[in-house]
Amino acid sequence: MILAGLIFTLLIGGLFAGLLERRFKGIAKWISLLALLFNMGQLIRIWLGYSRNFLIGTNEKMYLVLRKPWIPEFGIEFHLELDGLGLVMVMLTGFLGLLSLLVSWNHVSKKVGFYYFNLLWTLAGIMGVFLAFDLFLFYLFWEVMLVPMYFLISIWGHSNRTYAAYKFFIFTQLGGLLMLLSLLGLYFIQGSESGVYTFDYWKLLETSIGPAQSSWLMFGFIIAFFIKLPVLPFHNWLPDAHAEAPTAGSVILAGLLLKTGAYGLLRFVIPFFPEAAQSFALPAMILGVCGILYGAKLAFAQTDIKRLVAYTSVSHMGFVVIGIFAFNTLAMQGVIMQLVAHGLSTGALFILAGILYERTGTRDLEKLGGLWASVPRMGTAGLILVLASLGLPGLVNFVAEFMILAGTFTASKLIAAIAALGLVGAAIYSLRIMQKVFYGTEKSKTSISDLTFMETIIIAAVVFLLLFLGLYPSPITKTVAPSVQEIISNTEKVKIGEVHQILYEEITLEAANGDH
Amino acid sequence: MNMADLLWIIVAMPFTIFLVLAFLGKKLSANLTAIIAISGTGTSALLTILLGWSFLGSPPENYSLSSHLWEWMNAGGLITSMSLRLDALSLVFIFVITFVGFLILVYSTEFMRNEEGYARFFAYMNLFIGSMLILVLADNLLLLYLGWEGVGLCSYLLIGFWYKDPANGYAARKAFIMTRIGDTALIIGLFLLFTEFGTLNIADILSAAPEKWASGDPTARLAAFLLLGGAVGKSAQLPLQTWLPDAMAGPSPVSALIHAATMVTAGVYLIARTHTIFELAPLAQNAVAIIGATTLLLAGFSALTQRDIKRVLAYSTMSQIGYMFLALGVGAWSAAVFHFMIHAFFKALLFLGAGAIIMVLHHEHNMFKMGGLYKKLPVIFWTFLIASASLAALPVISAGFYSKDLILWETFASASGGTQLWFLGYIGAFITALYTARMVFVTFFGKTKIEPTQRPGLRITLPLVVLALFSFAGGFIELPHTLGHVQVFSGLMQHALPHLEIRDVAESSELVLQIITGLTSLIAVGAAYVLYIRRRSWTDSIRNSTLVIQIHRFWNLGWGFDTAYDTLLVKPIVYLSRINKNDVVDLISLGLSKAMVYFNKLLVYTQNGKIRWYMATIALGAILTLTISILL
Amino acid sequence: MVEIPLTHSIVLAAVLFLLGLVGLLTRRNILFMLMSVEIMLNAAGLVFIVGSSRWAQADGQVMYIFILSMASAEVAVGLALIVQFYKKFNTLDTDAASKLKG
Amino acid sequence: MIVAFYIASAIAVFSTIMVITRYNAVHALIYLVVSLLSIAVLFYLLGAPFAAALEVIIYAGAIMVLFIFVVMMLHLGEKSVKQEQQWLKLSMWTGPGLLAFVLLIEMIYLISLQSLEDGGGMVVDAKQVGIALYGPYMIAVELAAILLLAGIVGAYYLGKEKTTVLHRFLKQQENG
Repeated sequence: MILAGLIFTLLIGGLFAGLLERRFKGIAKWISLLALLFNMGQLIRIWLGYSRNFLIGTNEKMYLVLRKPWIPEFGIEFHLELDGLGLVMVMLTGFLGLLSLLVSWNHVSKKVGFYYFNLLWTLAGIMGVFLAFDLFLFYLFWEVMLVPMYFLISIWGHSNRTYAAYKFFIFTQLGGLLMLLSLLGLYFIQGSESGVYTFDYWKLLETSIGPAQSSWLMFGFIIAFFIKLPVLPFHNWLPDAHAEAPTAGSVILAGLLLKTGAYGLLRFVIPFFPEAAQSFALPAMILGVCGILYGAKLAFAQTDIKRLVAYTSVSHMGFVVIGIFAFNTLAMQGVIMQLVAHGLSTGALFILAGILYERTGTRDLEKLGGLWASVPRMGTAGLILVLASLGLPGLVNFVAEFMILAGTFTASKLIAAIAALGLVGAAIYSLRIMQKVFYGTEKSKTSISDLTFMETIIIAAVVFLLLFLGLYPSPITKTVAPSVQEIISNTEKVKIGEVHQILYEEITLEAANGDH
Repeated sequence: MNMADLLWIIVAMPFTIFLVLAFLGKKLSANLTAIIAISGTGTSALLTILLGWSFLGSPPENYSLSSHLWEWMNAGGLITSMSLRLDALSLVFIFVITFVGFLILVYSTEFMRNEEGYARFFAYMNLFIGSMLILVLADNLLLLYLGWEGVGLCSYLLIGFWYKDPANGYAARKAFIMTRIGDTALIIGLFLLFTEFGTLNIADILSAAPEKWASGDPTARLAAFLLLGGAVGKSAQLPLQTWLPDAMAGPSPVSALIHAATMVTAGVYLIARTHTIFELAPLAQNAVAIIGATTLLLAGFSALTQRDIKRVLAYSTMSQIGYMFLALGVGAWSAAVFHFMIHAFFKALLFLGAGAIIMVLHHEHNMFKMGGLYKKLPVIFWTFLIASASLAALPVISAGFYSKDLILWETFASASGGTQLWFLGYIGAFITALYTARMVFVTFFGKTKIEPTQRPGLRITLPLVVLALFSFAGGFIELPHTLGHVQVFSGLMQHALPHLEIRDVAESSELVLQIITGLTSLIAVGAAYVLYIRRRSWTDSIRNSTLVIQIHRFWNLGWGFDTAYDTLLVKPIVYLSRINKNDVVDLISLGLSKAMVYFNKLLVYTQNGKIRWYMATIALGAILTLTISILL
Repeated sequence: MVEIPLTHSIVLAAVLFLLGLVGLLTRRNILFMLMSVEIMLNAAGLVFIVGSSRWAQADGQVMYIFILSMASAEVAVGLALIVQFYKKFNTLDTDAASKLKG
Repeated sequence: MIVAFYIASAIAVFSTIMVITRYNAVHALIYLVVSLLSIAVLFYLLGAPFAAALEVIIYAGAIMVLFIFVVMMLHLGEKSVKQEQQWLKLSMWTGPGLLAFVLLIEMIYLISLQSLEDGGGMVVDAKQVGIALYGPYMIAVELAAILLLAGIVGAYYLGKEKTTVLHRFLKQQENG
């Protein structure tokens, strides 16, 4: 039940926040805070239980499983599971959710209740995406995270918000529909094969699909996830959405929504279509590399700081793609590290951009300059985040990029070498932020105030995590190791259906006995 | 206490100080800041000396100490740890880093006194020293890379220390990006080594490499070239050298510590550290020698034409590192490291002296506006003179003579070296002496043009004196057998680095060569004396011919590398970025939506609200359907 | 009974229907348009009756009756609309009521 | 009999043409009645006496009367005739005429394609129709009833004299 609790806390909290705000002004944020803190507490409890498992050295998988029949006529269950990969993603969601709540604490003035409702529902959708093991449920949550996000952009965004919100919605919805088609295709193929129509993840995993069909089905999923990620030809919704969304929206978009794409690739595409994915590996990696370089180049060209950061996301997500399609443990581990690293560092960069915008009233790099003198704390924060973005060793982004590239190198030397050029690109565009914002002579006469206590805490928390995980990434690598092992073992053309089944039932039993 | 435990304390001290200054810097008074700032590195220097003492006194097993701190990455076969390892090579480096670093920090406490961001400066400096220590103490290449990038970062921060001038920011950025290009080659090299050996532990790789690769193996060559790429970037060698002269935008102590004594020699360290790989790839090793020789010449000529005293020193640094590369390239490992150490002493001293001069002369960088300072600033003059003698390699009395002579001789005698390389080095030696003497004569002799405002205090002069002592006496620990035959240094190095293979040349030629080079530097000094003191009119008349002006300008701008990079790389990229600011790909989706809007307009046009029109369309539709059903 | 050629009667229905259509397309007066609609409905009814006669089944006539009832309902509502239309626009020109354009 | 069919057809077509070409509404309506009556004759000839009766009673009788009432209500006089004259230019006829002609050709072609055998000609009397109506078509009849009811209500509502309706708050405002 603890898993359903994670999602329903947010859903119900969102409802209450939305409804009670009219009656009691200012209560919405407190309700949201309460819900998120409660969730964070639960997550830490789960993680402690989980980490005890690997600290004492057992390599057993630990799952939390929740299965309740929902629409049995169509084989739909309310089926949530939590493994290492899911745990890391959900914890990231909880953490960034908390951050996005805190950054909007004093800055939402219109439709306050509805704002927090949307915020929490988006987060709930994202958590659901990371937890759902029933494909129908997955699709449901996929949509749940999308619609409130659309509202967040279109109501509380900046000047060009309507355009951005439409663009975001149309792109992601297009992908979502293709995914739905593939999902149904999978459902019917599996059903006609075994006679039991079900959306269950593990059952669908056993489907044997012909190569032609599987590549079609795979492309449905892949396009959805590539749009979300985003990969090169589908990336152009992202800068608009990121730049126009309110700060919290940008944080969630960059920090979490993009991750659902990568998560989908890891959780669905690779295990479901191992052969097709392998035959698609080279084009995918080329797309990834192009994304890295092209994103870097565009980031360099931007003058709007939020757009700049948005394009860095394109560049960083390129690493994710090449890592996933390198098909080895090291790269895959790196991908997950990259998700965490990018979520934290880019999220914080957006927070910083939001703070800058709020103080100076502009996001134009040409109009900023020389801020270090008046806001040294902000400068330091900016410096560290920029360094994280360019992958300085000691910060978690480096760990991620190194693992990805080292893993990719074993798969394809040339691709890894070209991708490594992205590091130079990262240095160029990242330092441009420092140069334009904090260095040089001060351009505006009005002095601006430095980070407040709350903002300092927010940024410091991120920086601490970046550093800590950069120097000691084991908490994550060990947590996700079993999941990664399983994903990889799928690609080794051995359908581990049977082995998995036994293990899985044991665990279900265990979970049923004591749903800790 | 276990000796190995000292290692992590040595590394941790500067970092601790960095944290203290970063968090509390604003609240501390200047004096307290100064004391805290130097205490960390001071402790580290003391501990290093202690460690060195016991290391030399009772050498540990294998002549190496290691200390495992914690596991860093462990995923998918990649296992790296935060482990430090000390051997003779790193001992020399940490000695130089902590000791010279300490002296420079002491110097800075006075030099930077009136600057804004006093605490920030020392925080960065401590961070730099810590990173540099990690670089040289790392037991695996990944940790080395951490230090490698860490020093790059500090270099960036310190070049841009006076951030209010955008030019400084650009110089900092240039330095970071140019070195990053090299770093990328290095990290690709790391991937290659990891793929080949399954580990990044240096000792493991070095011991496994000869078994895996035969000499001249293409993979080994590739790996060596990639490592060389990193080294070239960091050490400002051709073709990634252009950042170093611009890096002089930073405060002088920074130039002394980072851009002369330590960081820029990281490339030398890297090549020396991974010497086995280079030995397995003779082509790459030759490339090292050629790069070194070319750089030392080109930089030497550029140094000859500079007016800014710091830029002279910057080019001379490139040139001297070129010597080290030359030595590495011919397999004179120990000589390279020896020259590194001596160079660290005298170049740090030169920069500190130059900084002091600039400070007392109202931030005047142009040496032709200085002059006659030898009476006004005697301490600076004498120490500067000693360091310059060392740089010019004046025979017998200077430390630089012993180290540079060793390199030249071993280049000549090495199996992979030869007369050509020696000759390039020899020309370089002449030019070095020439520009050094020019610098000294122009700065300290002649008429006084600007009156110094103040006399440097004790905290400035004391480090100068100490460094002068080392620049003078440092050479005596390694004397050629023509002159006393002391081999303290190479005796230490032989545990970490292989011996030089000497080709079959006459022992006696060593003495001949020494005499030739010694005389050459004396002649160069004499020539400079004539040209810049006695007969200034000669120089002026030489300068008047257009060809000389052209060459002068060409050298002054560093052989046009900057211009070339600018037109070949920077401008096209910037241009591309500018024209494609709004993302071509976006046009596809925008075009789609435009087409939609257009079709929408078309359809809207049919909705004119006239019933008869609608009826007519229905009729038309009927006709069409019927036609189709008839035709089919 | 004399057999009437089936083709002829259907062609007749078609001619009537199309005349109704022509009326609908040419007239701007809404009253005439309504009349044209009636003609078309009648033509349709005629085909049903022809069918009923051809196969001697009652269904065609039943359909005709339904058309009839529908036509009367339509005329009732249509004429009421015309009255309102005239009150509102003071003309019977349908083009006057082209508010529904896109 | 077959002659009667052609005569009636000719009258129907002619009067229909007259309907759509008249300027005066009343004239058109009278031609429409003629057309309907001739179609009633056709129904009779086709063996549907019941339908013929309905055609005369309901169409030509009731519905046309309704039309005439409306025309009377609207006071369409000389003015509207003039307007019709203006509207009905020859050019107005070309497009629709062409469309209709093409359609007619196609329809005739399609009809001629089907080699339909002539046959039947049987009288289907009111009894049979009644049995069918209240047997298998029961539901349809009820639906037709509802449709008629809706027609009545709709006609009533639409035809009602509209008074300006103000919301009660607005009324209060006006008063107060």
